[in-house]
Amino acid sequence: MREYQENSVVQAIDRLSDSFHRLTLFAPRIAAAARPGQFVMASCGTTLDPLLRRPFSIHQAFADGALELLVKVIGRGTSYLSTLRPGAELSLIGPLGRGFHLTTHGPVTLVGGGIGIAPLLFLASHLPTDSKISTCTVLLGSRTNTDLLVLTEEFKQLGCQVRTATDDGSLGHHGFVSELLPAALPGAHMVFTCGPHAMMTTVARLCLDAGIRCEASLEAHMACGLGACLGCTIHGAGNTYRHVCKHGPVFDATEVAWTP
Amino acid sequence: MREYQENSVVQAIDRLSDSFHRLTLFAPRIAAAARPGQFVMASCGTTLDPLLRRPFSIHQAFADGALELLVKVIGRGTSYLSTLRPGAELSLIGPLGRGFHLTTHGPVTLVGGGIGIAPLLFLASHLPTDSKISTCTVLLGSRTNTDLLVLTEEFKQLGCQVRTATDDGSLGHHGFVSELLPAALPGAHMVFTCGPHAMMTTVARLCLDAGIRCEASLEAHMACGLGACLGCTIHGAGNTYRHVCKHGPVFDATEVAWTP
Amino acid sequence: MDTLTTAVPPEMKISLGPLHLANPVMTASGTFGYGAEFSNLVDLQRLGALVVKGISLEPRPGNPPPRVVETACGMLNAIGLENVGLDRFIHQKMPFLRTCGSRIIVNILGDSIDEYAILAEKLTLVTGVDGLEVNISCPNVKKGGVAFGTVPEMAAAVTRAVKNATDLPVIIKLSPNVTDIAAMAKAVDESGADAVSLINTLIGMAIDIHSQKPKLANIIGGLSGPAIKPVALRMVWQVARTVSIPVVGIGGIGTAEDAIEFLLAGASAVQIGTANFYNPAAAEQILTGIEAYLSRQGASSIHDIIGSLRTTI
Amino acid sequence: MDTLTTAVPPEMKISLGPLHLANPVMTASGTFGYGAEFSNLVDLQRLGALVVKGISLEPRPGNPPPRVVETACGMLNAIGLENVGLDRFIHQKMPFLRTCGSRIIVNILGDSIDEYAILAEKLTLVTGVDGLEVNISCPNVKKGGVAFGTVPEMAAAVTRAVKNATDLPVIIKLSPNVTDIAAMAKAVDESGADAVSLINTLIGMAIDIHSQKPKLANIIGGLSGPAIKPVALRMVWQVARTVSIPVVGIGGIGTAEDAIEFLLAGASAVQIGTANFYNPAAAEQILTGIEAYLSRQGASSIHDIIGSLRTTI
Ligand SMILES: Cc1cc2nc3c(=O)[nH]c(=O)nc-3n(C[C@H](O)[C@H](O)[C@H](O)COP(=O)(O)OP(=O)(O)OC[C@H]3O[C@@H](n4cnc5c(N)ncnc54)[C@H](O)[C@@H]3O)c2cc1C
Ligand SMILES: Cc1cc2nc3c(=O)[nH]c(=O)nc-3n(C[C@H](O)[C@H](O)[C@H](O)COP(=O)(O)OP(=O)(O)OC[C@H]3O[C@@H](n4cnc5c(N)ncnc54)[C@H](O)[C@@H]3O)c2cc1C
Ligand SMILES: Cc1cc2nc3c(=O)[nH]c(=O)nc-3n(C[C@H](O)[C@H](O)[C@H](O)COP(=O)(O)O)c2cc1C
Ligand SMILES: Cc1cc2nc3c(=O)[nH]c(=O)nc-3n(C[C@H](O)[C@H](O)[C@H](O)COP(=O)(O)O)c2cc1C
Ligand code: FES
Ligand code: FES
Repeated sequence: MREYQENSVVQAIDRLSDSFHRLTLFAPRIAAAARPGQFVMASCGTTLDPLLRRPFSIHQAFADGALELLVKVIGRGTSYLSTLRPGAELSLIGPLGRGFHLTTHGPVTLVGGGIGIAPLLFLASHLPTDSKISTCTVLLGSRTNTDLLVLTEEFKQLGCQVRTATDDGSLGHHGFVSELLPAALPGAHMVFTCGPHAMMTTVARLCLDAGIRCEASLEAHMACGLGACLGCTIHGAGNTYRHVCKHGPVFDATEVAWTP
Repeated sequence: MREYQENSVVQAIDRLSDSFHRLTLFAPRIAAAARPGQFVMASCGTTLDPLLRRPFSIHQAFADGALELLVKVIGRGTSYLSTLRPGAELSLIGPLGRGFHLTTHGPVTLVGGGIGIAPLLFLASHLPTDSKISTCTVLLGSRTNTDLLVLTEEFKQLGCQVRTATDDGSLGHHGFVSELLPAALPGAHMVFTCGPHAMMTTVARLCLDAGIRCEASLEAHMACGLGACLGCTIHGAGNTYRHVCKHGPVFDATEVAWTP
Repeated sequence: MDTLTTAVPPEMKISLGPLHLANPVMTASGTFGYGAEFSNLVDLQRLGALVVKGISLEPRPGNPPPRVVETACGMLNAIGLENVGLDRFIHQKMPFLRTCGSRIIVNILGDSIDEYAILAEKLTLVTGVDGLEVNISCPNVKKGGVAFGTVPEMAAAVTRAVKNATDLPVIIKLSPNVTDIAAMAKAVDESGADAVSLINTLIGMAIDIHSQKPKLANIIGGLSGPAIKPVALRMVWQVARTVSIPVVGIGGIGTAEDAIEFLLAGASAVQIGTANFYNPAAAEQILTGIEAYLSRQGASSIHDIIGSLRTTI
Repeated sequence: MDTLTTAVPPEMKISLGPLHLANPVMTASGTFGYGAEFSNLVDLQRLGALVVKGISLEPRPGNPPPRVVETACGMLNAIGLENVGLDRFIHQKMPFLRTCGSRIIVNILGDSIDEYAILAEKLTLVTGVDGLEVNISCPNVKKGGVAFGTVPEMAAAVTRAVKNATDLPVIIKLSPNVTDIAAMAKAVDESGADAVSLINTLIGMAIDIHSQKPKLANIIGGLSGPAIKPVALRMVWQVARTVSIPVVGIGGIGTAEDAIEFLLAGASAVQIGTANFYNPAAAEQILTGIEAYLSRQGASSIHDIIGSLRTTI
């Protein structure tokens, strides 16, 4: 496990929808070391304001050194990223944190909500081949259909079965993506989830109740991403604090206190 | 005298030399009100760092709303300006300060050193016509020839007689531009100067000794440019403080304490 | 929230004791000159109040240059309290200020308690002066200011002297360069101040590594701007919990969001300082932004958010 | 200056009393974990010293989240001094630290003078510990810390207790949240400290205007980063003129230029804090940059610039 501070170069930026941009970066050292569920800390500017790096899940990493991030614009740092043009430099630190466990044998279900879909594509393309890709079910939820269209195709190309839900009913199920899970649970050996905390809470509860192992990728505000500042705390099971950047971002659902 | 806070739009940016960039902005309200020797305060970034605006002399202003700045890259703010592309917005406040007096009748001499040449082109193109443009002599000095070539031509096109000096002797006189002044003084009714403080000190002294009226455009670090912060102080004659943004930037040479 | 609520604009009036303002957005002393400097860029009538550059009995030349330097998200100034002095202020600056349509608060400073009292007394007679803000905190002048602002007893003494000398509303402006800001505010409250304003600048320094000299001729100066906002907000919150008089929040406010943070922390009004330099439109934008926020929150009055920070402490 | 000067690298060794460092660039407590966190990104051997996260006698869980928030050119933290406690520090963290090739300074904190003394005594016996830095200033824990760092007599008492308990070099780390930093430093100097380091964080606050709650669960937190550099530099300059012991400058240092400002102001060494977060390469870049500056200045030793600020005061 090695981390790198690498000046990546923007190769492409694609506006997938109003909200989502996909950045393709050339970051060979990080791309080579990256594993699904890990993240990078990106410098979102060239001045001291904003000061801190922002965490982004690794959306894809390729052998040719390309590293992809899926970015949803929500504030100053993400706006800056959405304005980058090919050729621009972007300083990254990564790959960071503990990723998903890829050791499962048997059908898996991926549940992604909104920008939480980002790490799931990298995961879907690295599931162990002996778990048979055809037994990967992906449940994707978002606000509206435009956010999902491109991504749905990409999961399908990996051989996953995709079901969708949208808040406005414009694609698939009209409602929360977690409402699709009960039907997808029977037979699943493991569930991986990333998305809004409330969604993951529902997913985790359904899995725990059904006795199915579940891993969730959590978020917290981070200063360092390296385990040094102790800033990225969440409430862990058993009245403990866990640090998202080091103990996570991927936690076994049993490690998290889902109800504070 | 009105000032405006105007979101100008970059129309063109020309790299005149390694050091000098010319920004052509669309800023119709400021351009219409601008007079030679006045300046603008420009926001050099889109975040809170750098925080303060930077002062720039108005290099040219045209009836079609175009406003030109000549920018020498020396730090973060000016670097930012040099990276602007057509279409970008640049917030300006201006026109500010007290410009040159254009009431002279008779031959004038302009002495510009380095980036101090910036306000002199606007001045040269607005000298009263009854002073006969053919009697405008311009002495230009810079580090090396490349900084001067374009500008020399533009002054010539206005009908000025141009003499040059370079530190490295690559164009015209090998040495300080102020060394060209003694030969140009006889017959001059007025001298206008802008450039490094040491150069202007020499120019002012030569003029004062010869009894020729001289106006100099001074620099000081500024927070507001509006006369409000009282930060842009220089030592004035008679043990006073003067504020560059309000009493200047153009001062009569007799108003300034040239030897603090 | 998203329903078509009534178009009645929220109530923006606030009071600092006997001083009634149309809205809580003021401009801070030393950052807005004597008002005229901004008259082309700002609609002065929209300001809740305009606080003028600090005035002393006699004119002051101020410090030698350089006087200002930029820092990370902030600036240092060592103006040295340059000002035209009381007489020229009254005769040269008040005529414009009387016509500008905003409440006028005169910021005063002195080297002795007597000087503060005389300034207060004389300004009471000047038509158009709506209140006084007493600067006991300026770090730039070697004698005077500093001591008053860092010792509760001395701050109390100035407050009493000024209050005795005037029937104008009196705001005491506190220095942040103290161990216990609440103790300072309490002393001033108990001595009869009508309101407190805070913070003045933090004392800072910058060095030019090429010349190996301080960047300010005065060596040290006052730090202002967004950099100091977290410290200012913390102090305003501490003071608002301590005193019974209204609090005016100052320090790094550049946007409506910033201003609302101070209001939630307990400030009844805010002052915009350094932001006037980098964005003269700031004060007006902040006023508009607060109104929009209140409407979005479904609040009918600015008082609905003053001090309404939700904490368990 | 521009001539081909000798290629002899400048002398970078400095001493903090009995503690000798290969160079003046240290990493600040709480911003560099226990060293291992940065071992892939930083050549730890190049550090003058590595100061570990503050250690208490017993492990501490720290504050509830959220614990960090970004501010203009800075950040607030309310970690609440989470740490593994003395025993786990010795057994789990020291083995790596002993091998990392850098001087190790252990930052300690306690709720009582006794606790400081016990920590000092126990750490004296631990192989590989080169010095102690005593945090008397952390603003995050309700009891303990704060008072020690704001009252000269209490700071003096802690200093004496720690000095009596150890023969390791002792650095006392000062809080900036005081009226008179020089008085604090003087008290600590006179009580036998080998060096002082400053500044710890300024107390600040931030509010989320949408939820109307503080952005930190602890409400207030410590402000660090470039925003505070001017205040830190001013305090270092004041302290260096006051005390006879070496001063370690801390606060907003992110570049070699920043570090050189502190050295010119009188610091014998510097600590890099928040910059490690946004640029892990900072400490190494700063070291290289100081060396280059010395060469450009034609200086043969770091001591040629320490305290060499040119002022007329
Ligand atoms: C492990 C991890 C992986 C993530 N992966 C992705 C991803 O693949 N794509 C994506 O678009 N977003 C992702 N996020 C969220 C992303 O980090 C935030 O959207 C981003 O930091 C917002 O920055 P901003 O400057 O645009 O917003 P602002 O609100 O202006 O940011 C202010 C501060 O809050 C922090 N912050 C705000 N929202 C979040 C958040 N949700 N999580 C953590 N910090 C936050 C910022 O980092 C910054 O320090 C991830 C977060 C974590 C913790
Ligand atoms: C009235 C006036 C007119 C000017 N006209 C021009 C012009 O036409 N073209 C041009 O290229 N430059 C001009 N300058 C100088 C220009 O303002 C500075 O070069 C610029 O501010 C440097 O900013 P920076 O961020 O690149 O440098 P930095 O050194 O990073 O700036 C740091 C701070 O110092 C200030 N500063 C640095 N140098 C100067 C300086 N020489 N004068 C004033 N403030 C300074 C900056 O404004 C900023 O606040 C003028 C200055 C004045 C006062
Ligand atoms: C250039 C300048 C001059 C100032 N002059 C005064 C003054 O005369 N009297 C005073 O009480 N405060 C003065 N201040 C302090 C401001 O009023 C304000 O308290 C401080 O700048 C913090 O607010 P800000 O961060 O919004 O600027 C001055 C500040 C600046 C930047
Ligand atoms: C996240 C964080 C944790 C910190 N923890 C400690 C600590 O445990 N002990 C201590 O003495 N200082 C601690 N500090 C203060 C720093 O060591 C340093 O004094 C301060 O951050 C100012 O320096 P900077 O601006 O370079 O960060 C901490 C700072 C931060 C940002
Ligand atoms: S972000 Fe610093 S410890 Fe996790
Ligand atoms: S720059 Fe503010 S008064 Fe001149």
